Amino acid sequence: MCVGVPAKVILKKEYSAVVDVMGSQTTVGIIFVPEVELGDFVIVHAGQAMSIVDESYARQSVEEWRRLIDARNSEAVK
Amino acid sequence: MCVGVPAKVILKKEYSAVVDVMGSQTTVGIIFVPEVELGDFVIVHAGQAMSIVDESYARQSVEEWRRLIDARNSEAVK
Amino acid sequence: MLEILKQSSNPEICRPLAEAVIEIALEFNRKFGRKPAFMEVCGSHTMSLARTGVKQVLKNEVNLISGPGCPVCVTDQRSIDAMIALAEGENRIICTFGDMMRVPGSAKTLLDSKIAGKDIRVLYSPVDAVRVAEENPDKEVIFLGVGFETTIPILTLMIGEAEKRMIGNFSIWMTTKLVEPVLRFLLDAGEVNLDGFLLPGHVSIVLGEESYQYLVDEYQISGVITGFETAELLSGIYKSIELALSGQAAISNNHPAIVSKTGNQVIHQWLDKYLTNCDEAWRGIGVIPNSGLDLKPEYDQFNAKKRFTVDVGEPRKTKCRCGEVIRGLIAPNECPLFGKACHPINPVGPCMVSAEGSCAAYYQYMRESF
Amino acid sequence: MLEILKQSSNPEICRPLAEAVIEIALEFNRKFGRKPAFMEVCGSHTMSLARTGVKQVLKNEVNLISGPGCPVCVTDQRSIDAMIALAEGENRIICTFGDMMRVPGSAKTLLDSKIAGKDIRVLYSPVDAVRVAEENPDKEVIFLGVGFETTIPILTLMIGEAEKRMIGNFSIWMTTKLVEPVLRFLLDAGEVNLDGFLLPGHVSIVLGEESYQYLVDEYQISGVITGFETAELLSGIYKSIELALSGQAAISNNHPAIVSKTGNQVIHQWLDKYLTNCDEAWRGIGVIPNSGLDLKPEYDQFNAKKRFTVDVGEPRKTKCRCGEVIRGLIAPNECPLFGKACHPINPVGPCMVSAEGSCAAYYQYMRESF
Amino acid sequence: MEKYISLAHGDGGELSHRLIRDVFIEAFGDGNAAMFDAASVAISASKIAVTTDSFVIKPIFFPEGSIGKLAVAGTVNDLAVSGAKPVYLTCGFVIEEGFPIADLRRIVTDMANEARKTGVKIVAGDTKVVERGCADGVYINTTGIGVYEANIGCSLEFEEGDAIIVSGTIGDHGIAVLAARGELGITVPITSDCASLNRMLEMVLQHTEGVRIMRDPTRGGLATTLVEIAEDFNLTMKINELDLPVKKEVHGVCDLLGFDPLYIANEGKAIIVVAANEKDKVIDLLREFPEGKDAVVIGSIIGKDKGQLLLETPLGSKRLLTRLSGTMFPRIC
Amino acid sequence: MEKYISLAHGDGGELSHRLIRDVFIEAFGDGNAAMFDAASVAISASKIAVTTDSFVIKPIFFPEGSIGKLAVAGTVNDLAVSGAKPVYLTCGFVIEEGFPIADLRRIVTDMANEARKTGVKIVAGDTKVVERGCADGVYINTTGIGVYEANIGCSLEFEEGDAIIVSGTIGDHGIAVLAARGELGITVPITSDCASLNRMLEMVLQHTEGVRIMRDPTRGGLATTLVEIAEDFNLTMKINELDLPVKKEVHGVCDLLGFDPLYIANEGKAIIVVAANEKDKVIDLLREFPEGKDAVVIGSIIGKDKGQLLLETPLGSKRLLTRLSGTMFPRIC
Ligand code: SF4
Ligand code: SF4
Ligand SMILES: [Mg+2]
Ligand SMILES: [Mg+2]
Ligand SMILES: [Mg+2]
Ligand SMILES: [Mg+2]
Ligand SMILES: [Mg+2]
Ligand SMILES: [Mg+2]
Ligand SMILES: [Mg+2]
Ligand SMILES: [Mg+2]
Ligand SMILES: [Mg+2]
Ligand SMILES: [Mg+2]
Repeated sequence: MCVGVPAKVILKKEYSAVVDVMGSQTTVGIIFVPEVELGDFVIVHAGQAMSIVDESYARQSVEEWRRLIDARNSEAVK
Repeated sequence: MCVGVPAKVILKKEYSAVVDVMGSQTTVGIIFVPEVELGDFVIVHAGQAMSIVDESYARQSVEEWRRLIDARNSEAVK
Repeated sequence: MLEILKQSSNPEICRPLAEAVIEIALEFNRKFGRKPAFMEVCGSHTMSLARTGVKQVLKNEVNLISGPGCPVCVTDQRSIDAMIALAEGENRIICTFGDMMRVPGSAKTLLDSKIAGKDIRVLYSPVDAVRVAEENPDKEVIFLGVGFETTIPILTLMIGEAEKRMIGNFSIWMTTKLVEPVLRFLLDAGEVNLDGFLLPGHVSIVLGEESYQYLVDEYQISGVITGFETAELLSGIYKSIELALSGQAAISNNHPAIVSKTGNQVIHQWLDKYLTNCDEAWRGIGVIPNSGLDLKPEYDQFNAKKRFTVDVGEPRKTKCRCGEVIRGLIAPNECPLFGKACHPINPVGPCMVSAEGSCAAYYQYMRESF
Repeated sequence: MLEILKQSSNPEICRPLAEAVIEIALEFNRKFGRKPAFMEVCGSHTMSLARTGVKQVLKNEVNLISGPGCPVCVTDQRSIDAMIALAEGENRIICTFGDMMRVPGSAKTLLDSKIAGKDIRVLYSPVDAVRVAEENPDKEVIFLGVGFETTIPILTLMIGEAEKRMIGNFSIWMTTKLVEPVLRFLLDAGEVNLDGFLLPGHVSIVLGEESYQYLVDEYQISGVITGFETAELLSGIYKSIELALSGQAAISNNHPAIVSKTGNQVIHQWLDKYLTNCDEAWRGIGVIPNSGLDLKPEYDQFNAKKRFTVDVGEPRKTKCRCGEVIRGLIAPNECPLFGKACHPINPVGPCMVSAEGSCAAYYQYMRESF
Repeated sequence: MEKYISLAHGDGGELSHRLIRDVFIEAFGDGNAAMFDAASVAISASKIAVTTDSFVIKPIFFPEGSIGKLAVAGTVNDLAVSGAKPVYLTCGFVIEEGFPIADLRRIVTDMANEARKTGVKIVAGDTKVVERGCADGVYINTTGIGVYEANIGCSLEFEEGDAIIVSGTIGDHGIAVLAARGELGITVPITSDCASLNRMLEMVLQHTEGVRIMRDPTRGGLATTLVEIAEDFNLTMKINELDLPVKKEVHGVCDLLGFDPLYIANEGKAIIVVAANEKDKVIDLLREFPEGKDAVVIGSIIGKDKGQLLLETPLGSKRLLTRLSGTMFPRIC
Repeated sequence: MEKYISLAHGDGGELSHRLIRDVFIEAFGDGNAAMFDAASVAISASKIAVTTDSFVIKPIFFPEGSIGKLAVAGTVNDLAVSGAKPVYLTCGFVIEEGFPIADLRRIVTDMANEARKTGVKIVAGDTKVVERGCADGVYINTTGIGVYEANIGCSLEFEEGDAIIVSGTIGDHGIAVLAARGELGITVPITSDCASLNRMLEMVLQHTEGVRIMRDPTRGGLATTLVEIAEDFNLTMKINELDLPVKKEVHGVCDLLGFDPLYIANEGKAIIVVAANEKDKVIDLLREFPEGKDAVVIGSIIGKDKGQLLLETPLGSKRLLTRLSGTMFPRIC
């Protein structure tokens, strides 16, 4: 019962994968994300990968945050 | 696997008896000595009374030892 | 990519973001003469908002209300008592998530039973319960299946595993909950006035963005799918205020990197295979029809409720106000027991002990002094 | 009566009695030009003679030879190995008398198995084994039934108890020995020259005085039934020398207070009911026909040898000379390993570890220096 | 407060804090000690005695004693027989999950009482909790610090003829504890001799000269302790079986079970080796204390060459005694 | 010699004697100690520090450490953070029947090595053996005695503005040990920080003034230890989340398992509260030692009234930290 943790797939087996979480490794189930590939980041919940992180969307989110900040800064400048 | 210990019967039940061994009490089986009576001394082996001590014979034995000693002493005196 | 993901807790992003949220919240206030009010549906959101400080930083400008999203907290007392009674049986191994251990039953807790010698095991990875069953063929191994949509799929995996390995001594005591029925209940009851919902990122992985459309269509209320890191929380709240300001109800996916439009279809297949809707009793609410999932009858052999009967009496009455906390009617510190008779070492209600409980979140992460 | 019984260890009686024995022994010596030689048949006699100092006090005047009367010591190696192998099985509780624990098997001891985690229990009261079985219905409880006539009746009591209480998971691994066959073996072999036997008091409780008549009738050798306290031992030896001096073979009951003419008839009934003669293998001797008692076939359910099979290989060969010690051919300290490679902490043979073993008696009670 | 010990009582957090506050400080009194990683205490000697013992006795409560009383008395006695005056004690608890806190309180109270009686201060403590099945109730380590007073102590200058004294009947503790376990089905009207001997032994050291060594014959019993002395100092010692003080009930139980009182643990007895001409004075001094009322001379040093202990039997023969060897006594200390 | 510990190794008889001779004296060197009930040692101070701890860690061997190393370092550290120079140690073993003697040797060797490195002498010991299932391998109690040197120590004179320093990254020990248990299925490239800090801390005390207090944040972690200080001395302390030194791998494991590094045990770290103007000097001194290379200031004393510890989040909000409360960490010390 914890929020998902992003983990990088470094070894893929049939139903499980070894993932790296900031330098520590553990094995997670990948039954729910059969399409996962080596190098992908997955969201792990209670030992199972639930979703594959979409890098471009992740990047978009960060850009959006920056835009919000910049907008405010430029507003502040105004 | 130890030599029998003489114990005094202080409480008799159907198949067992509480016996006193120099002030300590324990329960022993009396199936092998059904005729045992309160106050009797029994020889206990591995938790079972195996035999009832015959007081007159016990007394006889002691007397015999004394006779042996006395005989020798009187001989020595001679 | 780790670099990108890390940005979500980068203070150089988070601090100005928080200021941006405050600014737009003030704008809302100027426009409507009150703070915008959102309910975080999910207990993990409650915890994250408290732990990261987002809730405190925004406390004067945004009204963040905790909703019925802590699975342990919403489980009704009779159900809690039943699970504890279950553990009393002979020759059983109870496997559970850690935060069930200290949840107060009417007479005792699972931890009390464990201390008294019952074999109750906290698992980090629930699927291990099947292995426990395999390793202890002469014991009945029962997993306490408490959870929302994020956890339920994992329960089906366990059944699948037990089925495949033909393990006869494994079962799950199902007491699961679904988000949609309880949101509908809250909206139908109309007890809380909200400008929108913060929708949980991980539940949404399963459900998908489109599944929330009923909020807009039937209740004209917005929902923003939000992650759990500081910047994700802040931007989710920002978007919620933006929507509220716009006057338009909409579902917005603020967590697109992991949440898709239609959810995880593989998981849907697993759920469909093993589970069927059932009525569930909610703490402080009562039974909500079709608000949970139970095993289909063909899997009765894995259904602990079918295999074991437990006797539970009438639940003990306490002064705990978890029911109201869950429905968002009061904040934890409005409960007179909060921090006095009730604290994490000696919790009176489940909200003080679950890792996602509102009272626990408040006690652990939101007190600035005492 | 306790006062009377206590006299048997009263030094004011014992010391002069020892002198009387020495005196009559010297008389024997004067007459025959050698020390009188007696065999104490029983291991308990060996221990008592050593512990009380009787053996030392008489060592120059009387030749006291230990016989084959330690039940653990006379058990052949294959049988020891079998009992240890038995303990290796899963789901068993082995109950035993304490002195089996350190008896060296070819590869290990029962103590090694216990240390490695096997459930092996030393019982003070063997009948408790039946209770252990009752309390552990899902385990097989096996008692290691090692013993002579004094102990065998107690084994039958256990069977009776298990029968009465219908306990299905209890059995005895019978490996018992009888006094008469081995005495006949020794006498037939003619290896030791004896002036008589010290016959064991407690075995005689069961057998009775008359049972030894074959010694006189068939072998023209005397036997004196003797107790275990100092005065009893001394007077028994005294009587033995007296008989030897008289030139007449006879059985003398020097322990009449507890030993009757015909033995304990109740015990005989128990033995008859459950047991039947069987061949037994003796250490250093080999199989002696009808030298032991086994359960009758109708009690196979309580017969561990019928219920369990154990694999034992060829016993390991050692330099241990227990076989000769048992037959009275050498004294313990004539074994080259005595006190060096072999001592109670690290016994090479059973004679060094059993509570009735000759080597143990010698090591513990007869060394005056080292 | 909780009724039973849980793992959380040992994790160093809030429950540990409360346990220390409500049970240990409550009994031992000194709240300050809990504030630091180490206690800071005054010491008035340039030589100190240090000893440690762990107590794993079963049962933890027994006639006239408990693991708590024993843990204090045992360590106090190790200091006292060394000729030191016991001043400070530490205690380390290893507790099994599920242990009743009421029992813990009783134990801690026994410790506090015994400490008060003997005049030692318990200055530091520690508590660990292990999972159910990883201990048997509670184990206690106590470590003691004593100070040597000038001109008082044991000389270690043994002479032939030195008397061997034991301060009372042997085997009481071991037999009382074995009986209290209930497994043997024996009822014994014997209580443990568990007692702190520091006052009595201090008196002996202060008022006599010629004490060579003192020891407490605990685990392994009188014989084992004397063998250790004989070997360590290369002495030939002889004790007389007829002189050994053994209660008749202890004798009876030993006969029944095949034990030898010489190897049974004592927890309130001292062995004192003293110059022959001082032995009566030592006996007189000992007998002034209830713990020493049965003190007797049991033997003497008969040589200074062999490192052996001999027992003279009632028949007058002698035999070598060795250490307790491999019998499996249950936990009695 | 036997391969496994049996009950007889703890009965005080011949096997106990041999175990002491062949394992303990062999490693610790001083045979004389075994001859007496207490060790007699010289002491050169009128004030000594005394501390005790039992070690029940599972597993007993872990990356860069063992229960033996830990038992010495842990007690040495309690003395060192108290400002004392560790001089003597006692050790009490409770061993489970069946424990491999080879493992015991390894543990005892680790203890001897760590003692040699830190300059303490192990002067007394005790061994008890309990039945299989009554312990989990081996438990060790160590009790330490330290001496205070004149004019050196902690002042306890706290001031607003005093800096809070931690000598390195937090959580390493707890995470390394948890991973080494194997139950979590996690591989962590982290080793325990288990180390004796006495040389380093002695240097700090000798070369700086204004050290108020030192503590080692073991069980309960950094947060619990700081809460204890705050409450005991009625201080308001604040630490900054962004300044906490946490290895990324420790962070990752905590995220995965829902742990908080603030509450995870350390076994080679010190907290030092020091006057603000001395903090850089302390940091410089610490960083001269490998054990102190990651030393940083993590917060400060912001008041002297409330007895509270606050954490400032990256967003700038503050929240109260409490002691570790009732989470069930497995045995890691
Ligand atoms: S503070 Fe405690 S009693 Fe009050 S609502 Fe929360 S859990 Fe219930
Ligand atoms: S001394 Fe040892 S090796 Fe020799 S005969 Fe006796 S038991 Fe066998
Ligand atoms: Mg510390
Ligand atoms: Mg000691
Ligand atoms: Mg001691
Ligand atoms: Mg401690
Ligand atoms: Mg237990
Ligand atoms: Mg001692
Ligand atoms: Mg300490
Ligand atoms: Mg410590
Ligand atoms: Mg000791
Ligand atoms: Mg174990």
